[in-house]
This record gives sequence, structure tokens and C-alpha cells, in this order.
Amino acid sequence: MMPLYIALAVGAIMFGVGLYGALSQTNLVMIMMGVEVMLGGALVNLVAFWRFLHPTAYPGQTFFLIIMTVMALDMAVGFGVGTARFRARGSVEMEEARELKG
Amino acid sequence: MTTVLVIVALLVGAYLVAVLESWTSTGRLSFASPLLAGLALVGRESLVPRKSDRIFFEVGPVLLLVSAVLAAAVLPLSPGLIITDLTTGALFVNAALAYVMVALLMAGWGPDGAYAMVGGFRFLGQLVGYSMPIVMAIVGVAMRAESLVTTQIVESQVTLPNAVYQPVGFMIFFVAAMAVCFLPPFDLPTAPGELAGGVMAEYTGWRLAVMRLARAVLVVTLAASVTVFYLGGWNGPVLPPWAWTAVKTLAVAAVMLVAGRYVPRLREEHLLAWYWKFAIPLALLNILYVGIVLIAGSSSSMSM
Amino acid sequence: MSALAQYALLLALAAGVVGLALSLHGISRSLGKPREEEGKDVPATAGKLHRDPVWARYHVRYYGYALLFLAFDMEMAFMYPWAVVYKELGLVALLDMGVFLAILFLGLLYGWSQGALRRQ
Amino acid sequence: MILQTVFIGLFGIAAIWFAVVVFRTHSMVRSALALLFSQAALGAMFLAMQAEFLGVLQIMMMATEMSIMAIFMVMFMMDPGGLGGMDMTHQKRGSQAAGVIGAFAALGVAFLAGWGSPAATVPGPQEQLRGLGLDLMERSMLIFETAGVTILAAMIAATAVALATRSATKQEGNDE
Repeated sequence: MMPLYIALAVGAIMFGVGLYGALSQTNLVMIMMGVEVMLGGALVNLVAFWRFLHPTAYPGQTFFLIIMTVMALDMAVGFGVGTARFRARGSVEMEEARELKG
Repeated sequence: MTTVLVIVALLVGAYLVAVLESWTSTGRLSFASPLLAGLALVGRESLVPRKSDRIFFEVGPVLLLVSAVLAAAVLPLSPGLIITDLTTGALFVNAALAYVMVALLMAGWGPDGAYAMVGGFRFLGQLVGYSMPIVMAIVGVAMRAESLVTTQIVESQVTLPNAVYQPVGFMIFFVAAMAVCFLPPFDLPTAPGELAGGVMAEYTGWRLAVMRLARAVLVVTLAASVTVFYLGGWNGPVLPPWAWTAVKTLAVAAVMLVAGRYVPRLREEHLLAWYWKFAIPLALLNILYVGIVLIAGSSSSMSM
Repeated sequence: MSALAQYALLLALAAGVVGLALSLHGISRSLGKPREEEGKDVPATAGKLHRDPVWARYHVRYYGYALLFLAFDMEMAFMYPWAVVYKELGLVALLDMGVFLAILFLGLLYGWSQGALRRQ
Repeated sequence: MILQTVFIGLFGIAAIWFAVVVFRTHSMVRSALALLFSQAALGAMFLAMQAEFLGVLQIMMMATEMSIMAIFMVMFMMDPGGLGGMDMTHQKRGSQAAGVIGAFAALGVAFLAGWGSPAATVPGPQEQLRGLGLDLMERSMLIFETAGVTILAAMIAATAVALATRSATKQEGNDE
């Protein structure tokens, strides 16, 4: 029982750290790092649930691969947007991105 | 016990590679020079550049050595003579070699020197090029062996080595392997004569000794992986299995080192364009070819 | 050998290599410290001593490749388990992966046509 | 079993520590590589949890992805070495509160929910890899192909947004 709780606790704290980072940083890349840390916490939880609760159910591992794909894709699209913004404004500070507000 | 044997073999291989490398640059075959050079480097002073990122500067060379040794840990010398027979061996080789890039990026950023930094970022560009073809070539090998275990990959080549079975994959893997250990036609991160040593420019003394040792071990590791994945590993007549692996590995390493003398260094954008426009489509075609051959082989054996 | 013992062995190997580096450091240190001299620890640059940090904005010129690589890279994650069961499944596996790779290759072709595959 | 618990705990602490370092250092390349080591520590944790393929995959993928993050960081920032010590945070108090609340909510769910008894044994790594392959090819086939389409969409979106079209670059060239 112990290892499951340790892994879940690590996932929860990673999620908290990532949330703090994503909210407090002003730079686009740093915000994305926060999102990556949060998704890392989700990955820990996925593996822990697969290992300790349903070790013979392989869709759990498939789901892990999908989350990993999401991590890579959000970086690719995020850097695309960042590059476009950097070309137009010369900076990726999100506090200056007023026109993105509704 | 096997661990010690494999590590001794690795060190002897690295020593022979260092002898060969000094031969390619000086033209003299001197068996004492690597040892003397290593001793002299340890005795010399090792400077730390001012205002450097100390952590990166210290960790870079050590991480390079760690990743080279860990990649070698899953490659078999003969049946049973292997440090760990991991189930995902072929993937683990890739994972360990990815940290070669991390190490060089750290070593490049750390000293706060212009040449080193350019060298580090160039190697990252090189990785963006070689990493996809190398993985796709290994997938072709794994398809034939139905496994990622390196010993099973060797056993699948008893009848016919992969170099003959999938020559396209072999060529792609060989070229990419030379890019991983930054040997001369692909030595963008160090580039003597242009970047003044690149990532190695700021290292002196024992740190340079660690870096040189790591480079030599890396060449042995890559040569061994070419042997295991494509040249049939320990399979061969007459000689004992370990001797076959050793001979093949040294031959591959020699070819890798000598090739650099005859091919000019490529520019980064030409290298990237070559990998993405030519090698990746070719590697995909190689996978398709292996797939069709495997299906054709299995259906013909069923009908017989 | 169980799987966990193998990972422990790999960890021990990494620790051993770090230990080797540390002992080299110790040997080198016991032979004496480098003498402090003016300008000795300045990083190499062409022609003149460079005293300012070089950690400024530096453009690597392969951003297009890097963006495509980030996405294309993920295909490996699906390819390895597929390669292991390929022989068992036969034609179905070939068609499945063929469709998947054809889709990804479209992305590569799109990037190529838009000029991602050149020096930025 | 005890050793497994110890390793999960150690690598978990390492992952959290590196994740904190990401947001505490001023140097951009340092924070990108700290994120890499945080994710690699997670990968080692997966190895300790006997998910061999997933662990090795995590260790491999994150190396390239986070390093590419470093080059974009260097491209976007005036001062990637963090020598100026510029503060790049805002709404610090609120984010700290949100982070703590988020972590405690997740912790509460983790510890209060009844998860049932944990499984003692797992299939061997070889079996896992085969099972994952069969699952991808049979039951989760559609999910797998959807992932392919998603990757295609992301590739097109990233290139289309990031790269100036050829005609636009030509015009720029004429202006200069």
C-alpha cells in the first residue's frame, strides 16, 4: 500500500509546483514549463494506478503514451505561437499580450 | 564478474581506438601515446573559466562518460557476457545516447565561452538530424528479431546478418552512428581548425582527460552497437564468440575513424537537409521493405 | 536476474563512473593547485580577450527542423511496441502503421513545402 | 519490496526538487535542464515501479524535448544566462496559494479515496511490451490513429504559425 501513496503524493506535489509555476511566470516558455511539470505529475499518477491497481490492463499504458504525445505537441504548438509573437513584437512576455484578452 | 570483464574489454577497446585516432592524425602507430597523454593531462592544472556556470561545467564531461558506459552496458560481447540483458535494450541504447547531447550542451554552455557555446548548440542541431533515422533503422532490426533484447537481436541474425538483409538500414545507421560520436565528417561540435576545439576548448587537465576517455568509449560503444544490430554480433565460424564481437567492433571503429580522413566536414544546414529530405524517407522505406519481406517470408513458409 | 536488480546494477555502474571522475579529481588536486595568474582563466576567443559573458541571445538557425522534430519524434513511442508484435500480426500491423506513418509523412511534406526544412 | 519503496521515494523527492529549481533559478538554460532532470527522475521512478518500457521512453524523449526548449528559450530572451537577475514573475502570492491548494486537493483525493488492495505482482517487461503492442494494434487502434492525426495537426499548426511564408520572406529580403 505504501508505494502507491508515495507515488500519488509525488504526483500531487508535482501538480502543485507546476500550477504555481504556470500562474506566476510571465514568460511564455516558463509557463509551458509549468504545464510540463503538471503533466509530469499526471504521468506519475497514471503509472502508479497502472502498476498498483490494474497491472494487466494495457490501455493504461496506451493512455500514458497519449499524454506524452500531448506534452510534445503542446510544446511544438506553443513554440510555434511564441516564434510568431517574437517575430512580431520581439518578446514573449505574457503581460504585454493585451490583444489576446477578449 | 561479467561486469568487470565487460568493463575491462571496454577500456581496452577505448585504448585501441585512441591509438588508432592518434594514428589518423600523426601517421605513426605509437602504442604508448594515449597512456602518456592521459597521465600528462591528469598531472597538468585544470582551469575553471571565470564567471562560468560551475555546475554545468563540472557535470558535462562526467555525464558524457556515464551515458557512453551505460549504453555499452546492454550490448553483448558473447552469450552471457553482458552486464544487463534489459528487455528494452535497443531502446535503452538510444535513451543513454540521447544524454550525449545533453552532456555536450552542458559542456558548451558551462564555460561561458563563445566557441564552446556554438559547438554545444551545433551538436543539438546534429541530434535533431540523426535521431530520427537512427531510431527508424533500429525499428527495422527489432521487427526482424521480434524483440528489443540485444541478445535476441544477435540470435535473429544467425542465418543472415542484418547488413545484408536490410542494407539501406545498415548504411543509415552507420552514418548516424558516426554523427553520434562526432567523428570527423560530422565533428561540428568540436571542429578543430574552425571552432578551436568547440566544446572541448575550455577543458584542461583531468577534465579534458575524462572528456577524451568518454569520446573513445563512445566510439567503441557505437561500433559495438553497429556490430550487434547489423553485423551479427558474436556469430561466426572457428573463432570463439567474444573474439568475433571484438574483431568486428574494432574493424567498424577503424572504418569510422579512417572515413574522416577522406570526407570533408559538412556544414550544419547541409547535414540537416540531407537527414530530413533523404535519410528519413529512406528509413521509412526500409521499414516498409522489411515489413513486406517478413510477411512474404512467413506466408511462403506457411504454404510449404 | 530480476528486472529491479538490473536497474540497480545500472545505477551502480553510473555511480562507479562518477566515482572514477571524482578520484581523478582527487589525484589531480593532490598534485597541486593551479597558480593564480592574470587572464589565465578567460575563455578562448579569436584575437582578443573576451571579458563580457557570451550568454546573450544566440540564434541557432534550425528552428523549423526543431519544431517539426518535436512533433515527429513522438512516432517512435508507438513504433517500438509495434515492431515487437509485428511478425505475430502480419498484414494488419503493416497497414495500421502504414496509415499512421503516411499521416505523419504528410506533415513532413507540408513543412517541407512551407520552407521549414531550410536555414531560418 | 522495501527497496522498491525507498527508490520510489528517493526519485520522487529528486523529481520534486528539480521541479522547484526550474522556477527558482534565473538562468534559462539551467531551468530547462532542471526540468529535464525532473522528468528523467520521474522516468527512473517508473523503472522502480516496474514499467520498464514507459520509464526508458520517458528518459529518452524528455532529453531531446527539454533541450529543444532550451534553444527556444535562448532565442526568445535577451538575457538567457540570467546575469541581470531580472524578476520574471507576477501575482506571486496568488499563484503560491493556488499551487498549495491544488496540491492539497490532489493529496486529499489521493489519500481519502479507497483504492482497494494493490496488486502484488506485475507481468514481466517482455510481456508488458507485447501486451502494449497488441493493445495498440487491436483494442486501441482507433486511439492510436487519432494520435497520428493529432500529431499531423500540431505539425501543420506549428509550421504555419511560426514560419513566415516564402513570399513574405522574399518581400522582407527586398526591403533590406
